[in-house]
Amino acid sequence: MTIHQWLPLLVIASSLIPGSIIFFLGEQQIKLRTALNLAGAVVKILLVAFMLWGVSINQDYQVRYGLVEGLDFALHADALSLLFVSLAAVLWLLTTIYAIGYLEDSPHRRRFFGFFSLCVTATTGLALASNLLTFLIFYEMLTLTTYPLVIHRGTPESLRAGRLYLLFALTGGAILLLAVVWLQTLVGPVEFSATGSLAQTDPALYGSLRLIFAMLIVGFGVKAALVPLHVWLPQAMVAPAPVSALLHAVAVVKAGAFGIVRIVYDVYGAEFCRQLGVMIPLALVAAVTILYGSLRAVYQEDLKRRLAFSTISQVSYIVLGTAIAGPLATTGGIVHLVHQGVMKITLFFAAGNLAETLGVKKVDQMRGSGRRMPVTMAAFTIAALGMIGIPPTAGFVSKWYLGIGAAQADQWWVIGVLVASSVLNAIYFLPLIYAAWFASPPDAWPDERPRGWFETSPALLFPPLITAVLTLLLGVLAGLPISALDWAKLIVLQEYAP
Amino acid sequence: MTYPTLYAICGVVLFGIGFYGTVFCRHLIRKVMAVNLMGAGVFLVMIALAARTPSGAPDPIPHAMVLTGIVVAVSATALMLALIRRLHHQTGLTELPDQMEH
Amino acid sequence: MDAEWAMTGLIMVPLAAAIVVYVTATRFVAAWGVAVAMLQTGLTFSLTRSILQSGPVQVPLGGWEAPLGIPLYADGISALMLIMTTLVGVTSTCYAAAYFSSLQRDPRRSSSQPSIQTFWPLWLILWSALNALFLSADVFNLYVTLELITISAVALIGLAGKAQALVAAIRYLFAALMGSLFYLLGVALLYSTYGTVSWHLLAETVQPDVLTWCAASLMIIGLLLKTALFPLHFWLPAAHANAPAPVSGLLSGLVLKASFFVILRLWFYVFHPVMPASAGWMLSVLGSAAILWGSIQAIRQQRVKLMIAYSTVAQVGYLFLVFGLACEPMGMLAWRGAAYLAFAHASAKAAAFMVAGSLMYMVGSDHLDRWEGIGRREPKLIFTLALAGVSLMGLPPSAGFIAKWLLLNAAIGHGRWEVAAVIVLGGLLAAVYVFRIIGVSLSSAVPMPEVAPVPRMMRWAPLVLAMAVIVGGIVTTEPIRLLEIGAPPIAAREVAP
Amino acid sequence: MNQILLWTMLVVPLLLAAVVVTRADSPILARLIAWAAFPGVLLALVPPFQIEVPWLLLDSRLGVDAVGRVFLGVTAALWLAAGWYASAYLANDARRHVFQFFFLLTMAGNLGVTVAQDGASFLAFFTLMSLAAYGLIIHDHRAASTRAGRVYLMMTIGGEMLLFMGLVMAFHETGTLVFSDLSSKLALSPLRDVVLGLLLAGFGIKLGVMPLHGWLPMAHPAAPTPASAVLSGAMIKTGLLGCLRVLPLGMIALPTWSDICLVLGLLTCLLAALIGMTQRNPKAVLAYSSVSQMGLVTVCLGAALVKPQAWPVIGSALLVWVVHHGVAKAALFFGVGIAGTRMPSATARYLITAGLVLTALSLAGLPGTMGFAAKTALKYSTANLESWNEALAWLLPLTSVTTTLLVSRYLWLVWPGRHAGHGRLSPGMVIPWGGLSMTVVAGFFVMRWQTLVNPAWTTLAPSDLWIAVWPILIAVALAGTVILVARILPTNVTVMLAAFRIPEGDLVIPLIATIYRLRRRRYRVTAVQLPQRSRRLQQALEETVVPRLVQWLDRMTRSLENDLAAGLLLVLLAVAMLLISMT
Amino acid sequence: MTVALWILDGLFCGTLIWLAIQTLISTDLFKSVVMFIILGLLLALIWARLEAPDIALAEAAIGAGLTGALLLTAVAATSQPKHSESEEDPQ
Repeated sequence: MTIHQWLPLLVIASSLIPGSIIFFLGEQQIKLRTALNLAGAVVKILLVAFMLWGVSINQDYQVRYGLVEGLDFALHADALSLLFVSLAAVLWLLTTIYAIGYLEDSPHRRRFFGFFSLCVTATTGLALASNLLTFLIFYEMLTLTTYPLVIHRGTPESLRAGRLYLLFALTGGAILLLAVVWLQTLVGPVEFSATGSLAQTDPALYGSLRLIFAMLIVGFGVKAALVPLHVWLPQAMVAPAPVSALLHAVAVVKAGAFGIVRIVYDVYGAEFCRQLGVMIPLALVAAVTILYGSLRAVYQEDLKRRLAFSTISQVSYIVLGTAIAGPLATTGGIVHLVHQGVMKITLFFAAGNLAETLGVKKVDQMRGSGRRMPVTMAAFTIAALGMIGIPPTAGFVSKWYLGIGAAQADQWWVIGVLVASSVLNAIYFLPLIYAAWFASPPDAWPDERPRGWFETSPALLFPPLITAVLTLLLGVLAGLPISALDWAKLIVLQEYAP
Repeated sequence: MTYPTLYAICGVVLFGIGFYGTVFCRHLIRKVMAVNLMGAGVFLVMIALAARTPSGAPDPIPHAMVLTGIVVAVSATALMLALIRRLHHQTGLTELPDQMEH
Repeated sequence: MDAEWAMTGLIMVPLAAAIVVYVTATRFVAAWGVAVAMLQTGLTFSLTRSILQSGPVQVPLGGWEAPLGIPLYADGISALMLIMTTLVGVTSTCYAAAYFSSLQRDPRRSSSQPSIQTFWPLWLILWSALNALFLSADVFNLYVTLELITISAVALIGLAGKAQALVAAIRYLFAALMGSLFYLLGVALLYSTYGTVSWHLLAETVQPDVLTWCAASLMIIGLLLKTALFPLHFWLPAAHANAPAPVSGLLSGLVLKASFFVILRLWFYVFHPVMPASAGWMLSVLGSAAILWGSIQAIRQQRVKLMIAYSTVAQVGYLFLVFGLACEPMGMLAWRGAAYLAFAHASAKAAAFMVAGSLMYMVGSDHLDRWEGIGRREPKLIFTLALAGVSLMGLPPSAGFIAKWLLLNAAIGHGRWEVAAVIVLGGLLAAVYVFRIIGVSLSSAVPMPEVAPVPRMMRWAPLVLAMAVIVGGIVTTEPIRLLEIGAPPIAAREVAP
Repeated sequence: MNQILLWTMLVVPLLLAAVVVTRADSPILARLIAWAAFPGVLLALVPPFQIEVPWLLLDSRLGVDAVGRVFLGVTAALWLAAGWYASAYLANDARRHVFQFFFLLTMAGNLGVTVAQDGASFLAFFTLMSLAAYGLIIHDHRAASTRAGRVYLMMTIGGEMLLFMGLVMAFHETGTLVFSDLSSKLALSPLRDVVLGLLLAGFGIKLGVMPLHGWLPMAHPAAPTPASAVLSGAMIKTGLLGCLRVLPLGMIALPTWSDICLVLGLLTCLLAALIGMTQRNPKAVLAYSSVSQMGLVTVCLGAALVKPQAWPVIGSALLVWVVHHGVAKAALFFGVGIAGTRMPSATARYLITAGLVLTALSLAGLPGTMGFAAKTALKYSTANLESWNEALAWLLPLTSVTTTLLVSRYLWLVWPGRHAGHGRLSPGMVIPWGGLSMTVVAGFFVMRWQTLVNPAWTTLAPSDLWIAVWPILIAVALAGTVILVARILPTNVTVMLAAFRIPEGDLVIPLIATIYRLRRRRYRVTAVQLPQRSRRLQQALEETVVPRLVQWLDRMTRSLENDLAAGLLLVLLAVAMLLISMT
Repeated sequence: MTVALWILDGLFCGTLIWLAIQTLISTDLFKSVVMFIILGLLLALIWARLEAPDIALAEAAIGAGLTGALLLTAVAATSQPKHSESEEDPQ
């Protein structure tokens, strides 16, 4: 095997190995564990960077390993997977740093960090998967590795949330499995190819293919929290903040959305999807999700729940972009994969900081928090504005491409959805920002802890700061050749290549 | 019909009676005997059918099998009885409790 | 080493050791067990390699050819079953050694617990009989080995000595004997018709007539009873749940597989041409029912070992799906799937029972509410349980996933949507009970429980086994290739109605 | 060099804002903030240029063009003046740095808007400006300010969405976001009217055209005086700039849009003036005056849309308006702050009063001031609009009357010495105000040398003079009458009349109230009833369905899992298997 | 000769079945065991009749003898009541 085959495996191993070792370390070997974690994260970023460079000069990274006939475990680094891997790698590092700060002195950190690394492993694998089977494997692995994180606190409500999560995720996985097997019996093993591989199918099978498409969407939709499969997501909020951050920004919801992108573009092919007539229903579901999520978010009193509903809404932007089809909308959808991740992780970091430092968990407790924790709340503000789609944040760029994509595809109603969602986003985010900055703080915070020099511990402070700056840079420098937008355009170029 | 056939049928009937006893008898020792009756039925069938050869000389293989079978049956019976005695020793029961007690 | 030597050794080594251990009543009895385990590993490895290289092996034991002698036969599936036996056997041996030595050292426990001196001979005989069964080339030998397995297994359950265990053992023994006798009656009928007990010869001569059907029905139904296929599973949960810690895994993992293996052999190698597809279909329907019933019952249980035992009822159901699916064009997939699932389930279930045994040893009970928060104290064991659970749920990457994938592929390929649905649903229901245990064990609603110390081996043995299940989901090419060797001809015939 | 100036102009306020956040409080910083808009002034003096900035946002174009230059100049100058003014006005404010932070951000946005040459960067700067201005509006945290801020934010976000939609569609129709291409291609696109509708509505909110003006009379009085000055003087002009950027002006006639503009413009002008007259807060009066003046600007736009060939004239007329209104309105707002202080001497009072009157009358079109040029330009622009000639002939003078009445009301309210002043009159406030007031006159004469401005507008021909003056005289007469009548009328009638007040923000107030009521109601429905319903479902499940299921399973278990049943099933299965085999 | 043999065979079979039934339904457990032992002996006769003298010997020794002895001791052991409620009679 050459280095080109090893690299995808190495990228996966860079989190798998530290994760596995952590399980066997003692609970009190904090330094070693931290070092391992950070080393893994840094190595992963380096490897991904190397791979990015390689892919940009048309180097092909792939590895294949047969399990059973017609059942190959295959990894391949294409542009789309690298986009996702890069996101995962960068955010993993930040979240790890954050988690180290967040979970200081709490029990069961070994378990936490072990599964945390495995969770990222699954995400990475998912991103690099080059066929449906491999994707499925990592998808299920993701379900399993996130469960211990969701129930990390072990309280009755977190256990309940975990149960709900499993109920949905595993059922989704089961439907997915059915669909994948069915598809395989119809057309043979399904590889991801740039323009979809089903276009040549016998028209007699179109009915089945439609049904399979629906099943696949349901399977992925559970994780992507498409309405009505979203129920688990707000409940999963009981998890510690770094988990929510990762869950919402990279790992779980994104996996679902990424899966849908893969299905539409790399399995069915956008053109074929349109031919089957499955795009409009998908777009409708996404639109309903966007509006429903935003609407529900407006009425949430719990900060993290509000953010959760916001996630439901925002992730469907990706689905919407996918479903509209057409180069511009696809660009918007794909780039939102990254942008939403960066923005949402900022929000959760900030929410975590509020909860951890001030004990603030409810929306109405946020009054004046900006004065007590200006950096955190500045990050929160930037990310929230990004969610609304205010230029020049990253959110605007995604929304813009979704908008012009919708126009390109003559789906004018989508623009209405985008606008309505933005307005709703404004309705549920702006009062928070207002309360944080302009309302007067209470006499005493619910649960304030002294944090010394900074407003909170540096490990909690810098990750949101960095992601907030990223949120801005991703928007302001969207035209730069190394930006997420440019990368998304490259992907789309391949997708729609003649 | 030849006489081995009669015995074969008799063996099947014996098997049936044994089966009935195994299922319906409540006392464990009676159940043990019932199982043995089933076994006897099977052996009877085997030997009877072995005797049914056209040459007249009985086939030796079923005999070997039945011999093995009898040994097996006795060891099984011994085990059963040992368990039953132990159960009785511990609980005083001579029947299996009706309710499944997991 | 010669394949013949390996085959003979696999049977004789544990048998001889059993006799030595029993007769000499040595103090270092566990050492004997471990030695046997190591030897078995080598023998299995050598036999497997030989089969992979040169195909199925047939050996007349003692030099006599069939019909008089006792021939041994090993092909791919027997090799896989032997690997399974060795894997579970070796880990169980280590586990048992640690378990019993710990019992002996603990004065509070030793009085009420089974004696080490009876466990080892029984287990070694069981091991020998299992190997012999997987290597048998005639149907009567299968009967004898089945009976040996039954008797030693029941005796092992009886070791626990508690009333519940005794009742379970007696019930199991009656059921198993009844099953054996049904089987034997079938053998008698077959022999009278075809004059042979070698299943190779039977396969060549078998005819579709009433007597054959009677024989087939009797044999298979008898074996169903021993395999505890729904609705004949009534004896299983209590028997498996009440057995001593190292025994439960053996029962669920290996003993059930023995009778299932016999059914596989008979059905695919002997009766396949003469039995109509609908008969196979009946078994599949029962299998589906078993999956649902076993899973639901497992969910309802309050005792972990019972839960795992009922899970076995469900998993056995999966194995029987193959009989309805084993027809062209997807038959080979189903066959491989079932065989591989037998392997996967053996390892996973044994690991699960070992974990349950260890935790029960620590807490003193396997009632779920006593396990609250135990996972915080013993993360490794719960992690092991979760790994085993992954395979039981059929999630990747695990051997269980590969097996279920193959079965599912066959089901969908035949357009058997109801079967596909049951396969998937069964996985979900499995998730419910697996995660019920895990969820409770990770609860922080109670202060961290105090537990008795447990030997390190009782943590590691199940983990190794569980890891093997995971590895079995990754390294699959070799085992699946093994299954090709001497695979039965799956006749080209139509799917059952 | 020009580029460096451009970047300096955009980046310096942002950097300063970043420094202010740390609450650094040094005189140098204060000085720097006051001068932050200076690069903008310089940039307005350089010849037009354009640069491509592909890495910024979505392939941005920045630059200064003929139109943008005027906007930039006025804007930068006003911000400069406001910066100086603010440094004195807020010298004793404890939360000074908060104001400065938003002030700088708003400034960066506002200056950026004038140099943005493509839709995306325009929108980005526009939004930065709009959102940051929220911080200015609610600076003092009075209830009224907060409410004004909320309304402002709602309408800003709404406008933002309209613009977003409009630009998305415009981009789809034209394939470009660069304004120079966009407007010309848009003229030919089939969706032109929809796009223009969205964009005009979006910009109209900023411009404060009725009925989209609601936020303006609420926000301007709420903000601190220097902020109000730039809000009114500079920021609402960005709405106009936006219109100029996207409308296909001078290319084709759009009679429908023209009619809409004319009707709305005239309505806005008259109604706003009328409502403004009822106000008691001088800043509210000024705010309504702004609305009213923007109505006139809209009238100009309407004229340009019906008569493309006249665009050069109308375009320069609009620019004159921009300059005039920006300077005059800012000066008037500053004047509110100055008039409210304690006068050091009678001379100072007279001087200030004179300055206020002059600026106010400039707004009414007093000859010799920029207002006169603007009025004349308006008249020239709207000449020969076939169907509108007659109406405009009496409506335009009427607007002059109402404007004069409105500024009279303003003067009445702020008249120095009528109320006891508070605070010291600081040179930091007087100098910017004085500068702007003088510009009102000086600008008029400067314009005479400007090629951009039609010479006819700045010639003081007697006929023009008369036309400009008579509405003012009528208005003054009216105002005098009103004052007299008010003196004569019995007190209780005056009190009754005085009680009649239109709240700041007129139409918007009941609308907002309705929205809030609806929202509260909806909140009760979703937040309270939904969980209840789901709880009821859960209860039903737990109390009936689950126990029944469990019972059934128990029964099944009992009947299936026992020895007898198993024995019978065994036989049954064997027979079944045999039968199946035989069939 | 043939008829006599048929009668003998019939008698054997009839007795066998009667004994089997008696074993199962007899009210007295001890009597049952005795019936079972007799049945074993009868079986030995039948084995001989079926030309299987080796089996006959084995049956007499093991089937009837050993099993019978085991059963008898088991009956003796289990008929001593351990607890008050453990009444022996199956009926």
